[in-house]
Amino acid sequence: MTEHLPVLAVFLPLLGGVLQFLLGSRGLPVWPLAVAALTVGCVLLLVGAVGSNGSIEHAIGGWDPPLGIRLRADGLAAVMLLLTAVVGAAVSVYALGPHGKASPQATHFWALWLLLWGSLNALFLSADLFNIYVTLELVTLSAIPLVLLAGPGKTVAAALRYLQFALFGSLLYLLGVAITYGLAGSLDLALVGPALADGGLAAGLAAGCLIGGVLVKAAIVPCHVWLPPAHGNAPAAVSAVLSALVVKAAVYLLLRFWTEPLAGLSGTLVAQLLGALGAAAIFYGSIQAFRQERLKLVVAYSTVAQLGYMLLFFPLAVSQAWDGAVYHGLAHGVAKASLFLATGNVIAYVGHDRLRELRGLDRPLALSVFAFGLASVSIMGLPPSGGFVAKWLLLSAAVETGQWWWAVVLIIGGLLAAAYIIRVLRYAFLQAPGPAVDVQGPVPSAVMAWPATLLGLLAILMGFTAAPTLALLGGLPGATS
Amino acid sequence: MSSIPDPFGLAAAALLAVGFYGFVTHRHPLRRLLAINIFGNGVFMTLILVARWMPGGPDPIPHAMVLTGIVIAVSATAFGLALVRRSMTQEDGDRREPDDD
Amino acid sequence: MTDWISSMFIIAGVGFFLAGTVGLLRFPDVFTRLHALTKADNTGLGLLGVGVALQGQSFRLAVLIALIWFLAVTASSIACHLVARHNLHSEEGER
Amino acid sequence: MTLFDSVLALLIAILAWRSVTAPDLYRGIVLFITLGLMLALSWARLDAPDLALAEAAIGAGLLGILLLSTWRVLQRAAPRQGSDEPASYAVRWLAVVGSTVFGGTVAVALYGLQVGSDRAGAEALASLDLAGIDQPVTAVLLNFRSYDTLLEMGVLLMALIGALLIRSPLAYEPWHGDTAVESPLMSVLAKVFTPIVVLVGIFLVWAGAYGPGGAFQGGAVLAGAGVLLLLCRRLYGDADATLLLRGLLVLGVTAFIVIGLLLMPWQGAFLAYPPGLVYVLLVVIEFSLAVSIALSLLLLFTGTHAVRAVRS
Amino acid sequence: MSALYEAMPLWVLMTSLVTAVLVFIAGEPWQRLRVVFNVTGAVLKLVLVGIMLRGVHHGHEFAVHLPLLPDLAIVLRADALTMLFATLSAVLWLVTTIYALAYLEHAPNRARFFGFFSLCVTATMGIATAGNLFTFFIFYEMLTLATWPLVVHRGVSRSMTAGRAYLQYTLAGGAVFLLGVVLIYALSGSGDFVAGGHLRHLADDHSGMLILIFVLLVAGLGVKAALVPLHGWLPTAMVAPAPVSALLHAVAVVKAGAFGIVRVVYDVYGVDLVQSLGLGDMLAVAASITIIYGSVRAIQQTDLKRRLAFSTVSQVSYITLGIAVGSPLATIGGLVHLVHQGLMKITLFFCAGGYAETHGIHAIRELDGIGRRMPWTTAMFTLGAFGMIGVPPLAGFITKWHLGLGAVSAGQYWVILVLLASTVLNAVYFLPLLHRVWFRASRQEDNGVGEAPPGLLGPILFTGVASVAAGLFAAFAWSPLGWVELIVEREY
Repeated sequence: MTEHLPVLAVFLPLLGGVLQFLLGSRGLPVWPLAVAALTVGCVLLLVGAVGSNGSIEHAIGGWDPPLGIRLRADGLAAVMLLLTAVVGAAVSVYALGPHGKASPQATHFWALWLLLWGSLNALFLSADLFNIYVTLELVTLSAIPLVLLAGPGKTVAAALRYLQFALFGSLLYLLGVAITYGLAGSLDLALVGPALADGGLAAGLAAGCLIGGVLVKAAIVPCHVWLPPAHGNAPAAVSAVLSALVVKAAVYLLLRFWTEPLAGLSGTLVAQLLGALGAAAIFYGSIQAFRQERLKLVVAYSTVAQLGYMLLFFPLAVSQAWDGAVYHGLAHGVAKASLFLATGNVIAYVGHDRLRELRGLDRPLALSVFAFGLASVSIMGLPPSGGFVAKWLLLSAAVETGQWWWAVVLIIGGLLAAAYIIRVLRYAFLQAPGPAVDVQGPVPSAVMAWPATLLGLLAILMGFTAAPTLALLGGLPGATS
Repeated sequence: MSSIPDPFGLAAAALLAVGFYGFVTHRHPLRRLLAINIFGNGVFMTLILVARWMPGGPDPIPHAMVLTGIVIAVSATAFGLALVRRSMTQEDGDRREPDDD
Repeated sequence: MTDWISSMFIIAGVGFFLAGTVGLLRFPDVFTRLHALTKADNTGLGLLGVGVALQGQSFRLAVLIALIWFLAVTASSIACHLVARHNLHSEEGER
Repeated sequence: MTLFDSVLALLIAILAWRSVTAPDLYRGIVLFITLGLMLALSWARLDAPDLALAEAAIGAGLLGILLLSTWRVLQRAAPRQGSDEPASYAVRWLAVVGSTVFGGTVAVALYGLQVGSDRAGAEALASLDLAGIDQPVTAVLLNFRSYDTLLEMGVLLMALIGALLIRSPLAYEPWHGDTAVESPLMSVLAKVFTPIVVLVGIFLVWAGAYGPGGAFQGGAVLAGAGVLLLLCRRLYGDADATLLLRGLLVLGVTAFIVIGLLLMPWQGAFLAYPPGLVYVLLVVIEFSLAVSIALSLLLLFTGTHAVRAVRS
Repeated sequence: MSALYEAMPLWVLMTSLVTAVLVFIAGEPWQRLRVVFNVTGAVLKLVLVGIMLRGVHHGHEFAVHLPLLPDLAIVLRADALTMLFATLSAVLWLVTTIYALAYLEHAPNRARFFGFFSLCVTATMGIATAGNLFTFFIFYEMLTLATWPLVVHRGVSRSMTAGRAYLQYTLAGGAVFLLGVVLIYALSGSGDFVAGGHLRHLADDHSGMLILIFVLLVAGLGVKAALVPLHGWLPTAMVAPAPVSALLHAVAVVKAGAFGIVRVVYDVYGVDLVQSLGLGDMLAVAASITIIYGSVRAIQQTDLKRRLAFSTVSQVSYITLGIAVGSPLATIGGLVHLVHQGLMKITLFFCAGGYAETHGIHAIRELDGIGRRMPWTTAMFTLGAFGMIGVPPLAGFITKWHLGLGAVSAGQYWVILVLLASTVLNAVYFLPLLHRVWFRASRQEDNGVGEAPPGLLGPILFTGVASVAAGLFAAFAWSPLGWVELIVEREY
C-alpha cells in the first residue's frame, strides 16, 4: 500500500478535478471537498510513511529508470507535499465562501484547483527531467485559467503576459532537457548528474538552460514582470495558491537540481550568481512592495522579494543553509497564503484594496487584520515564527561560511519587509482623519476568516516546529555532517 | 553517429536564436507567440537530432518527447490565442498592459 | 528504360512548375497569376507523380500517388476559386 | 542528398527569420505556416516520420489556421493592431548579439555532442517485445513513458478549460463580404473531403501500433475534419455542452487513469498491464485518447463549449 | 510535581500569554469577563513569581529547555538576576492593569489594548527568564512587536508617526542585535548565560571579533535602553496613553535594553573580559554622556511627559554606568536602580496620567497650583521627584551612593563628577516643577473636580509608597538592595 501512496497523491485530486469538469456544477461543493479531504489524508499518510521509513519510490508501469519514470517521495518532496496539503486545505475551506454555490464559475474553479493540486503533487514527486517539464506545464496551464476567474476583462492582459513568460521559460527548460538527454542518454534525476558535471560546453549550456527556464517560472528578478499583475489581480484563493505554492514549485526544482543533476555547480561562480539574483530579488521586490498603492500588489511584490531568500542557499551550500532555504519556503508559503486570504477578506468587505482608503479596518475585520499581523511577523522574519527560524539558519550559514555579505542582505531584507508591512498595518490602525472605509459587502463569514487566521497562527507556530520538520526533510543530501 | 555534420544542427540553432530574438524584441502578443513557437521548433529539432545520432536507429524516446511537446505547445498557444483575441478586442480601457512594471 | 521515361516525366513536371512560378511572379493581376499557378502546378504535380510512380514500381504506391494528386488538385482548385471570388467581390465593393 | 538537406536547413533558417521580422503580421503568419511545412519535410528526412506527420497536421495545419483566424478577428476589431511598434535600435542590436551568441553556443554544443549507444532509447528498442506494441514511438508514448502522455492529456484539458473561460469564441458567423459562404464549391469540399479526412484519421490512429501514426496524429487529422466542416459552415460553435460531449472530452485521460488505478493492486505499479491484455488495453486507450484529442483540438479552435451541426 | 515545579518560568510566561489570548477571544463586547481574566492573570503571575522567588532565594535555579533546532533550544531559566526583573514586572503589571482599567474606562478598542498589554508583559517576562541569547532575542523582538500597537493605540496620525519612529529604531536595533547574536553562536557555539561569562578562552585569538560583537550587541540593546544617540524614539512615543508610557519607561522596554546589557556584560562576556578588552570604559563614557545629555534636554521640555521621558533617558543609563564601572559596589548601585528607577518613574508617569485624565493637563505651565486640588497625587509626584534627585534617604540616594562608592573603589573618580552634575541637573528640572504645583496660583477656574478617581489614585499611592519604602528599608534582606547584594555576591 505504502508504495502506491505517491500515485494516489497525484491522481486523487487529478481525477477529482477531471470528474468535476465532467459533472459540471453538480455535486458542488461536496464532491471537491471530499476529494480535498481524501487528498489531504493521503498526503498525511505518505508523509508519515516517509518520516518513518525514509523515501518511497514507485516506478510507473513497472519500468525502472532509465527506461521508465520514477515517482519519488523523499524528505524534500514530503515537506513540499505537506505544505501543499496545508495550504490546499485552508484554501479549499476558504473557497467555500466565494465559490461555494453552484455556478459555471465555481465549477471551473474547483475543477482547475483540484487539477492544480494534483499537478503540484506530481511535480514534487517527479524524478524525471522531462516529466518535470510536463508537470511544469500542467501547473502553469491550470494556474493561468484560475487567474482568469477574477473576470477576464480585468485579468486577461496579466494572464497573457504570464502565459508568454511561462511558455518561454518551459521551452528553455526543455532545451536543457534535450541537451542533457543527448549527453547522458537518460532523464532520471539520479542518473544525469555525471554527464552534466563533465565541464564541457554542452553540459554548461544544458545546466544554463535548466536553471534559466526554472528562474523564469520562479519569477526571479529580472524575470518577475509577469508575477505582480497575475498575483495581484487573481481571486484571493488563487493568489494564495499561486504565491504560496506555484512559484515555490519552480524554486523547489532549483533546490532539487542542486542536490542531484547540478550538484557539480556547487561552489562555482554560478552559485554566487544565483545568490546575487536572490539578493537583487529581495531588494527590488521589497522596494517595489513599499511603493505600491494597492494592498494586493504589496503582497504580490513581497513574494518577489521573499523568493530571493531561497536562492541564498546556493552560495552558502551548507547543511544549515539547505534547512534554512527549505524552511523559508515552507514558512513563506503558509504566511503568504494567510496574507492573501486576509487581503481577500478586506476586498470582499470594502470592495477595493487601495491602501490609502483603508482606514480603521481593525474593528470590523479584526480577525483578518489579526491574521495579517500574525503572518506578517513571519514575513518580516521576526521571532517567534517560521520565517525567523529560516532566517536564523541562513544567517548562521552565512556567518559559518564566512560570507558575511549574505548576512547583511538577510538583515536588510528583514528591515525592508518590516517597512512595507508596517506601512500596510498603519493604515489598518489609523482611525482619523481621512475618510472611513466605504463598505460594499458584508463582513466575511467565518469560513473565509478562519482559514486565514489559522494559517497565520501556523506561521507563528512554525517557529517551534522546526525540529520535526527538518528531521522529515532529512538534511542536505550528500552533506557530510 | 553521422560522419558528415548534419546541416540541421545549424537550422536548430537558427530557430532557437530567431525565436529568442523575436521574444525579446516584440511586444505584440501574437508575434511573441509566433516567436515562442519558433523557439519551440528549435528545441524539437534539437531533440530529433539527438534521436537520430544514436547508433542503432532513431531513438524513440526523444521522438515521444517531441510529440508530447508539440501537443503541449499547440494547446498552450491555442489558449494564448484565445487570450489575445479577448485582450485585443476589449474596450479601450481594458486593453492596456497592467500598470505595474 | 523505366528510369529514362520516369526522368522525362519528372523533368517535364519540373518545367511546368518553373513556368507556373515565373507566371506567378510576372503576370500583372490576381486572375492571370492564379491561372498560371493552377494550370501549371496541377499538371506539373501530375507529371511528377507519374514519374515517381514509375520509379516505385508498385501498384499500391501508384494508387496512393494518384490519390494525393486528386486531393491536391481538388484543394488547389477550390482554393483558387475562393481567392478569385474574394478578389472579384472586393473589387466590386471598391467600385 | 546533403545538398538538399543543406538547402532545406537554410530555407528553414530564412523562413524563421523572415517570419519573425516581417513588417506585416499576416505575412509573418503565412511564413510561419510555410516554416512548419518545411520542418515537417526536414523531420521526415531525419528519420522521424511520426513527427513530420504531427507537425504537418498540428503544428502547421491546425495552429496555422488558428493563427490566421485570430489575425482576422484582430483585423476586424482594430485594423492597425497588426503592425508592431518596433523595439528601439539599442534593444534590437542587443537582442541580435545575444541571440547570435546563444545560437552559436547551441550549434557548437550540438556538434560537440558525443551520442553513444548506452542510452534509455537503446533499452527501449531492446524491450519492445515487452511493450505489447511494435512501433517504438508508440511503445514509449503508451507504455514506457505513458505517465508523460497521461499528464499531457491533462495539459490539453486545462488549456481547453482556460480557452473556454475567456469566452472569446471563434465561432463562424457569416459577416458581410464573407464570399466563401456563398460559394457553391464549399459544399463540394465538405462532401468530398470530410469522409476521406476522417478515414485517414482513423487509419492513422490504428496505424500507430505498427507504423508512423498514433493517437495524436490521428486525433489531429480528425480535428482537421471538424475544422473543415466549420469552415464550410456545416458545423457551428455552441455554448451548451452535453454531458456526453464532456464525457468524450475527458474520455482519454479518465480511461488512462482508471485503467491504471484499477490494475495497480494486481500489477504492483501504476499503468502496468498484464502481458496477455496489454495490446487490447493499449488500443482501447489509444482510441479514447484520439477521440478526446480530436474533440479538444476542435473546441480549442472554436473557443466554444460545444459544436453543433447546421440546422437543415 | 517536581517537573511542574521546575518548569515554573514557563508557567509564569503562560499566565500572561493565556491572558492575552483569552482577552483577544473575549473581544470588545465581553468587558467584565476581560477584566476578570486580566486581574486573575496578573494575580496568578504574582503568586507564581513569589513561589519562584522563594525557590531562588534558597539557592535553587529553575530551568526549562525547549529544543527548537538540533543544536539550539529555547531556555527559560530563573536565577537571582531574573527574579529582580521578574518581580518588578509582575508587581507593576498588576498595578498598571488596575490603573489602565480606570484610565481607559470609556476609550475604544480596549480588548486590543489589554491583549497587547498582556503580550508585552509576556515578552518582558521572557526577557527576564531567558537563559541564552537566542531566547533573549526572541522575546526582545516580541516585545518590539507587542508594544507597537500600544504606541499607536490612539490611531491619530501623531501616534502613527511616533509608532513609525519607534519601529524604525527598535527594528533596526533588533537587526543589529541579531547579527551580534548569530556571530556569538558562530564563534563559540553557544550563547548561554553563564555567570562570569563563557568567552574568555576566545580572548586571545579573536579579541577584535569580540569587540565588534560587543559593539553590535550593545548598539542593538542600546536602542531600547535609550543610549544617546539611539534614544530618539522615546520622547516621541509619549503620545501613547499614560499606562503605556508608564510601562514603556518604567518596566518593559527601556529596562529590557538595560537588562540585556547586564546579561551581556555579566553572563556572556564576564566582567573581567569586558574590562580587559577596554569595553567597560567605552560603555561608561556612553552612559555618562547619555546621563548628562538626557538631563539637559529634560530641562528644555515644556510638556510634562516629554520632560519625564528625557529624565528616563538619563536615569536608565545609571544602570549601564553601574555595570560599566565594574566594581561590586557600582554593580549594586546599577542593578538596584533597575528597581528603584522603575518604582519612581512609574509613580511619576501615573501622576502625569492622573493630571491629564482628571484635568486635561499636559504642559508644565498648566500645573500651577495643582497641588491643592490633587494633594495625594501631587504628594506622590513630589516623593518621586525627590527620589529622582537623590534626596536621602529615598531610593535614588541609595543608588547614587553605591554608584559613587563603587566608582571610588574602582579608581574612576570622574564618575563622581558625572553623578554630581546629574544630580544638579535633576534638581534644576524637578524643583521648579514642584514649586509650580505647590506654590503658584492655579490658572484654571475651579470646576469642582479634585483628586483623581480611586482607580488611578490607588496605584499611584501604592507605587509612591513602595518607592519610598525601597529607600527607607534598604537595609533589610528582602529589600531590592538586599536582593541585589545577594546577586552580586553570587556573581563575584
